[in-house]
Amino acid sequence: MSYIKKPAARHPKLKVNSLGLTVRDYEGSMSTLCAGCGHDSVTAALVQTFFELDVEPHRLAKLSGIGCSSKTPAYFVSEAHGFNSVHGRMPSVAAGANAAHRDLLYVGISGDGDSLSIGLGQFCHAIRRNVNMLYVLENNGVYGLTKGQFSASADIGSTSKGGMANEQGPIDPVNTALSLGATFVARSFSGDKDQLVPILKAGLSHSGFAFVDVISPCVTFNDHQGSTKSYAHTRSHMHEVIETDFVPLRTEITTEYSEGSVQGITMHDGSVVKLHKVADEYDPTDRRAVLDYLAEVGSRGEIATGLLYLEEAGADMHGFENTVDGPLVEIPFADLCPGSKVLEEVQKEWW
Amino acid sequence: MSYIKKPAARHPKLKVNSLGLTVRDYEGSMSTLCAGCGHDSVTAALVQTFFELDVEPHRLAKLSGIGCSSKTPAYFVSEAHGFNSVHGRMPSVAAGANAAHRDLLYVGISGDGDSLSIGLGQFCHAIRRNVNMLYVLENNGVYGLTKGQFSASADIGSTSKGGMANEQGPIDPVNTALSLGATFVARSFSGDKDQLVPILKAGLSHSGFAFVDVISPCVTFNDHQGSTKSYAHTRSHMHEVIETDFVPLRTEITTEYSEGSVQGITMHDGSVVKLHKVADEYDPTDRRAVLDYLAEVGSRGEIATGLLYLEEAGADMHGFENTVDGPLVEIPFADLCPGSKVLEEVQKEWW
Amino acid sequence: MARESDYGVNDFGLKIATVNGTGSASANGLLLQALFRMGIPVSGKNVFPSNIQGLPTWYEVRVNKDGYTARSPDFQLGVAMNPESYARDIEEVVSGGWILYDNSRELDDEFRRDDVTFLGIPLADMCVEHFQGSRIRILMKNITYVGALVALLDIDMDVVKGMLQEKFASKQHLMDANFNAIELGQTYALEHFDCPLPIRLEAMDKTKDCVMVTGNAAAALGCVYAGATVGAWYPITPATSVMDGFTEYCRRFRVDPDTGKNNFCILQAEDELAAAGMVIGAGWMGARAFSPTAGPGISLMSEFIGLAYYAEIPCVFFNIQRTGPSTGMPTRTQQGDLMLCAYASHGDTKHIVLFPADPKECFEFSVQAFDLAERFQTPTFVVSDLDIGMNDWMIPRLEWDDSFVPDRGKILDADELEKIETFYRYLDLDGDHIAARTLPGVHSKGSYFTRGSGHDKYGRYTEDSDAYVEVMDRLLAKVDSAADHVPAPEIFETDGGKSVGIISVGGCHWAVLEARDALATEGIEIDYLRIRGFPFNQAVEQFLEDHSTVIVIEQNRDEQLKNLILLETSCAREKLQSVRYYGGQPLSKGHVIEGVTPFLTRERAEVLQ
Amino acid sequence: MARESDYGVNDFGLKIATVNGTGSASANGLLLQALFRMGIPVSGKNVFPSNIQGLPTWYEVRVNKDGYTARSPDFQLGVAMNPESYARDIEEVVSGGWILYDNSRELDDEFRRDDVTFLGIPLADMCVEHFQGSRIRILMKNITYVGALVALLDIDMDVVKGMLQEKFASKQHLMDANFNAIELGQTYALEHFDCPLPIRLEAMDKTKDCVMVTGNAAAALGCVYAGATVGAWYPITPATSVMDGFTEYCRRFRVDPDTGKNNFCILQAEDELAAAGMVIGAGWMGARAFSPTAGPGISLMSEFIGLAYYAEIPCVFFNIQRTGPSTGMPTRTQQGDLMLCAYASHGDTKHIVLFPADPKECFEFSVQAFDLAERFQTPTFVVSDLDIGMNDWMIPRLEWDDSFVPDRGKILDADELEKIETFYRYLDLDGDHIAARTLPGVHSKGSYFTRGSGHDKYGRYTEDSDAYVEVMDRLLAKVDSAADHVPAPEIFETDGGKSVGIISVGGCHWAVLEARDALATEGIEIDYLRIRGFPFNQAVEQFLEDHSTVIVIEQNRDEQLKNLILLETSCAREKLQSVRYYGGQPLSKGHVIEGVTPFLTRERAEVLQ
Ligand SMILES: Cc1ncc(C[n+]2csc(CCOP(=O)(O)OP(=O)(O)O)c2C)c(N)n1
Ligand SMILES: Cc1ncc(C[n+]2csc(CCOP(=O)(O)OP(=O)(O)O)c2C)c(N)n1
Ligand code: SF4
Ligand code: SF4
Ligand SMILES: [Mg+2]
Ligand SMILES: [Mg+2]
Repeated sequence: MSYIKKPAARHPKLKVNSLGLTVRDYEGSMSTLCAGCGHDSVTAALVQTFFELDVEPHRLAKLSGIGCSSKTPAYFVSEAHGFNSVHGRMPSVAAGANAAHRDLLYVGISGDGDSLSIGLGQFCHAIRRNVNMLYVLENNGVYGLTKGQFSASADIGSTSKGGMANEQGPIDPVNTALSLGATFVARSFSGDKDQLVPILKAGLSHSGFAFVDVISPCVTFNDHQGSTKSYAHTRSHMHEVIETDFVPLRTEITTEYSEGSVQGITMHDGSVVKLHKVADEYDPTDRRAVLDYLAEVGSRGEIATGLLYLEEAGADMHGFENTVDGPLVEIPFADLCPGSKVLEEVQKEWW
Repeated sequence: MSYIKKPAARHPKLKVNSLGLTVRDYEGSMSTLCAGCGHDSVTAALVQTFFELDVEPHRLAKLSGIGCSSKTPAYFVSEAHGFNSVHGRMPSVAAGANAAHRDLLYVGISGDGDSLSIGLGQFCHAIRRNVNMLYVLENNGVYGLTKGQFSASADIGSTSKGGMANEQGPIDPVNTALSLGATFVARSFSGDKDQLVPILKAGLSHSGFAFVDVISPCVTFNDHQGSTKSYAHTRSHMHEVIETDFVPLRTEITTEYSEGSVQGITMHDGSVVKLHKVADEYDPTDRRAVLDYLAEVGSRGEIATGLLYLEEAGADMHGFENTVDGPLVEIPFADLCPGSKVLEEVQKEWW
Repeated sequence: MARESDYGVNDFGLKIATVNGTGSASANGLLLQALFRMGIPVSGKNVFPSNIQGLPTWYEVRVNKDGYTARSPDFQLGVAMNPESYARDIEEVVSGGWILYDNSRELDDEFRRDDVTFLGIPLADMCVEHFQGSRIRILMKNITYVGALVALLDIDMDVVKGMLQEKFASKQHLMDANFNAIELGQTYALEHFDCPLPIRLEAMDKTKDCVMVTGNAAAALGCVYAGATVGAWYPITPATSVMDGFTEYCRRFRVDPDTGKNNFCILQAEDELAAAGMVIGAGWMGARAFSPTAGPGISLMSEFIGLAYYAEIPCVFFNIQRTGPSTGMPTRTQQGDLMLCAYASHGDTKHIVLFPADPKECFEFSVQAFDLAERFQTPTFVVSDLDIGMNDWMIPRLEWDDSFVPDRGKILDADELEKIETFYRYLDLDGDHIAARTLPGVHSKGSYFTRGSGHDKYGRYTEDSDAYVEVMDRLLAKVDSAADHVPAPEIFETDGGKSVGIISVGGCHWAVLEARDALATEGIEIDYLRIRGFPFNQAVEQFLEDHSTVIVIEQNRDEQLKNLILLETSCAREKLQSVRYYGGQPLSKGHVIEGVTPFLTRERAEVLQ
Repeated sequence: MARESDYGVNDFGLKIATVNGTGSASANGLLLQALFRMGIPVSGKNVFPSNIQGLPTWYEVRVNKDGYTARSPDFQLGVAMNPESYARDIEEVVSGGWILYDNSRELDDEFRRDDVTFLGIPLADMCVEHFQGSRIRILMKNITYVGALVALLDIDMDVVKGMLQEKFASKQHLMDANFNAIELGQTYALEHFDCPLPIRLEAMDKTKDCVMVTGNAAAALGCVYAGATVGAWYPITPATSVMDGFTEYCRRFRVDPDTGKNNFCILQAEDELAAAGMVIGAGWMGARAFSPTAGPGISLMSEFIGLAYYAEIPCVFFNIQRTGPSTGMPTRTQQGDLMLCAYASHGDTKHIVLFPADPKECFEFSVQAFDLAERFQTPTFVVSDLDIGMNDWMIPRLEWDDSFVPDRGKILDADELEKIETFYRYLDLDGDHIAARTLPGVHSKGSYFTRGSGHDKYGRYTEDSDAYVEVMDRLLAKVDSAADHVPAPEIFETDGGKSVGIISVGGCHWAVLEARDALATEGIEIDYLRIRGFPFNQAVEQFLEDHSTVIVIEQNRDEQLKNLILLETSCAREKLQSVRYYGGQPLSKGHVIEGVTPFLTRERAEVLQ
């Protein structure tokens, strides 16, 4: 904490968090996205999330691939470390970074082209590895940056700006993540900050791969009539399966959880996620039931949103690898290099 | 048919098929796999399939990636066209080949490393594209050719030869294929030719991506106690969900399908697949129900086998692309090149 | 501050600064088209950011009565529509020039210059007054500045109106708005300024045998004419429009009239690896297949390219180069992938590469690339760049010989196979290093096993040294033998043999030509060879031999063309001098002259003989 | 038929032909170890197929009292255990040599030769008689032929028994069986043949300061000693054993004694692209991270390598080369990726490359690679090959200086950051072309944005020409400046300056050394330089200058090392001659002598001065 730059003089009325930082300190450089782009709203939600969770800016590592969505890490928390890598391959960079330094907070931002086309393999394997990070997929059904081609998440029948309808079935990242055993799966909408922020907070607290699919309309190439990832379509077809409250560790927990419609899940770091369920029988910890429920909602043409599935117990990548508790980068060289004595010993085995 | 090489003089007692070929004509060069390798049994099942379905050898295109499994195309139907491509990327080669020449029969052979690690993205996208081919994944839970590392299909708790247990959850190709909308999904066992052959036949008749996951034990690196892809484990945990009969087009169909336990599905080419169901309520055309049933069987530690899901109606890649009915490679150049007149016309638009 | 410079009637540069995503592209296109229709040689370069909307973007128009189309950084007129970039835009106009700007908001003093004339028009205010709705106001602001240019540059108003009529034939209200805006601008300019300016236009007849098109559109059309049926791709700037063009032309010319079905198959792959695999699969089947991409795509395709080389599968890759390395500057041009394309993939490999210099060659080389790929059964690259591919170029009208027969190379058909005893895939029977291939499905005698692993000349798997080496040696000889078949270099020689020569490649051509002419007027005559294909044709070797100093001009940091010459010819290193520009803009005359001058002063005596 | 050749006590070659997967590897290892323990210089080359079981496989043992360890294709003794490959195995023995075979089944007449002595032993029959169970019979057959060799070659039986005792200390029944088998073979040979043969062994003391190890094991240990904590990989022959070794050594030396947890993290990636991404992510965080792979992996990593180059992220890649292109011959050796590693990725790039010649250098260069990668903040390659990596090599004992401090390069720590005003990632403050970096999580002042897209020296995104060029120019200078820091070439010069020199690289070294000695005994003295790093050290330039003919010897078809020299030094092309062998076997003296002779005859007079 001692290494946070002193905040510049601010408007005295701006709220400060426990680090003495204002929400401004969590902003990044000016967005260069189109006015109205859904991605900018996700950025705003992230800014609020980090501010409210008292995240130390320089302890945050923000990564992305390539695309309009992948540009957004530049637009929040300037004093975090950012890495805009190559198209579709951010998950591996994040896994390697996390392997080296497990104590930072990792947030990965990706797009549907980035994660479901070129990056599908890496996306799936990051899930399998349960890399401890918040992974936000800004899903607009198109390749924004290359000017509007359908992506693999485009729904059947969704039309392009030119009027052509997509015929191939979509790869639904939520369904895919659940099928592959993801431990935290949520879907939200860039236009619904109230829903999104608590989900992002919960995701950041999750110890493992926290996947958040955010429908984030592309106003330039996929916000017309006929598009199923437009603001209008998403607003009118959104079905909130579950409402999320996030109670950070430091807040005293006073609420009692009533049976039935509210479920409280304690995160690894002691925070609590409270899930208000729309349907009593919905159990966000029963993978198969969730898949079935989503399929049902989906078959009605509706888009289920909320923190859909959560499993806090599983091992993350470091659990599988049995890595030491602290960051590998902080181990002194003396503890890494076995030295000359050992070298002599080893060589005795070399005949 | 006129272009089939005359069969060499054969033992007079060998059965011939309608092309006058014997089963020997469907064999390939000598296997170089380990004695007892499951993959060789799959090869044998393929040989029988092609023989019994009267496949013209030179109208068969057999493709693979790299691995022990991927070597097998050399071991069946020497007079088919073979393509041993690069590791994990066979699906794209098959898609391109099929795009160019839709009239051949395509069979792709892959391994779990080939399809679920390096090739996961291509595998998933071939499913999404519904490339018309029979896709056989010879699944042994390890990388055979590189000497026994765990693959992404290794089950939790399965031990390596050295005794280390795998901790990461497997990518189950059947579940993955179903989740992604595959139109034909089966699982079988290399040790059960009776089950496998009708499934392969049905897959070859299917118009679309016919996915067959074959548990195919690696006797050298993954057939010990503790391994969940061994002969012994598979034999004792196999649960045949559905029994498949394949009735080729030319066979007169006389059987009546009784209600309930037998379901007959007519394939695109007029052949019929008869499915004898173990549980009456199992519906191999209801994707969600199949997923649930498999999850249940799986939760008991059993391996569901059979032709698990079949959907004959959907468009294949050429349907999506609205390609002409015949092979593109046979279109005469004159029909492809618009000629000088058109060039003049086009250029009028160029200002 | 920019320096003063020559200009005159039908000879000047103008740069329009706007914000991207505001519709300025179509206004600028209208302007360029009008000039072209007036018969005046013109070229347009789009300088755009790697985003979709809201950032500064520029359009550079060069009018040159002599037909020079290379980029020129001398702008006599600046149209400064974007306050964000005023500082730079105003500074870039040459001394004595003019700056057209929107004075709805007053210009800050800091931007004022004494040596240029500011022409303020209250464009925003006028549009607010005359049009309804913010979208249409934004669009019409662009048309209004074009209207002002009509007056300032003396553009033929009939031509402009004719174009608007064509364009909006079916949309009366848009046509009205456009007419209105054009006239608003024109009227304002006529009333407030001394029109036309000394830089102005006069109709000519220099464009009547020409067309105006981008390299990518021409390349796409070339693929259609070559008979390509399978295209596989993954979107990437600046290659995307190749496939956009192919799609468009195929929809027009390749749909079976009877069935409404496509005589082509375009696969949007999940990434470049898959696109390469698809093209290889299709090539194996005998289709002409291609994939357009840029540098990152070639990197990703590297493994597959090696497979195609070793298994001898015809396939065509377009590399529309952008500024590297890594993501680099995706909307800037460069020639940074020359070495990569020549030797892509691990192990010993070498590939055929064609280098078009303009859209005309993009069209022609596309066709030729498929012939070469099939004849030599090997991956073939067409290496273009963002400038050629995405900018509008004036080129001589394209021609097509209807008697053209594609060179499919050695393919055995069913009858030929019926006759032979046994077919061996990699056996060279006639000593030209090329073995016949067969296509799947044709005849069982033609079956063989394609693999990227070791194989002997019979096509059998091998781990034997000699058998392996024999095939590898043939492959080297095979690709080298393509040197006589790739497009021969274009050579510009002065009368007497000169001791200094220039070698260049691709889009550098136009700046080199212009610089060479300029030097010639100063009495400095230089020979010039433009490379159009790799492996290098014998004529390249000859040119190198004939000159004691050869200056290699290219657009990359690492002297990649010079390096290829060092590696692939017998030229002595001392002869070779290097001129490089790699800042991401198209090359201009100035770069060339500045670059070659140091070598000329040394050689000058000799040069002038 | 093989030609006759010199041989003698402690100086001969022997080749054992078996079937893979039958346990012969451990029998052969036993043999080699025994020789080594007798103090006799020895080397072993495994020639194995790209499959797991059932195909012919060979083990070549060379015994050489003078310590030459290069492969030699002269085999005085053949141990022919595989009837499948009899034809070739029997033919390969030199005239006058011996062939040990299993005469349980009679030898076909077609295999008979008059000029060699056949030593038949009924191995299979003996094993059936003496052992129970088919698996143990197969295994013991191998031990039995070793027993016969004990007698035939006069191997010290105590040494052999000692080894068996060590190996089977805890498995009495296996020890018994092995003793039994050894003695069976020995007894049979003693009874039936004139033992020992003229090729035989005599104990020496030439191995006591040596160890026997593979290059991959040594490289793995080097990574441990360098302090690497993150290894990411995807299995591929012949690189797999690097990670196997790293895993093993880490489990032994890097598990926290208190917690039982790992001071390392080894990620088996889903493919090579992911492995590269992981290494880059870890490097960004400040870990020493590496990935071992082979040619196909480098092709797949190309895009990521360009990112690491441009964003300046330290990372280490091991390329254990195998025979390319494409899948090629994965179990054969080659030096086919030299150019690829030097310039991998699209756009202008150049990388640091180290070339070890044996396991000793694999160890040392591993350590150095991490230092160079961190100092120059750039991808660094250790380019080894299958021969070095997977075969057993006799090398001087490795040493470690406990005062070693890793060179982490310029990394600003929290205190330094606290003191400075503003940190700019790509600003070179002291003119050495290297900008300081910071590590994430250390201090908020150290935060910056890493990207593969255009950036200026401050680390800001840019599309500006000059800002882009400035960074690119520094990068070029930076990597070039590594020339003085990569391992300097090893130079062998004769007394007087000679006009002919040889340049070679990597595992070619041993054959070149041997050939050079052989030529010297004929009075032909040649200077020799072995390249160990790229960019080339000034000493390379000097050597080229000092010799009028330089013969470049390498193991690839396309003269890749010679090409690198052409590109990266000022050497005149005429000086450079090329000797290439690329059949997939390690280079031998014969290749070198045969290759250089044509150039020597021309130069001979001069050479001999
Ligand atoms: C290897 C590679 N291929 C292609 C591209 C071009 N490209 C840049 S962004 C993009 C798609 C982005 O789509 P998505 O991830 O959905 O992001 P969006 O712009 O829609 O937010 C593509 C294809 C690239 N940068 N790199
Ligand atoms: C690009 C690349 N990386 C790695 C390899 C090495 N490799 C060959 S086969 C294989 C794994 C094969 O596993 P699987 O597909 O399961 O086949 P199996 O041998 O088990 O049948 C690997 C990693 C390769 N050939 N190419
Ligand atoms: S193109 Fe679409 S995704 Fe990209 S910035 Fe614009 S609105 Fe957003
Ligand atoms: S290693 Fe395993 S997969 Fe490979 S051939 Fe042997 S048994 Fe089969
Ligand atoms: Mg998108
Ligand atoms: Mg496997």
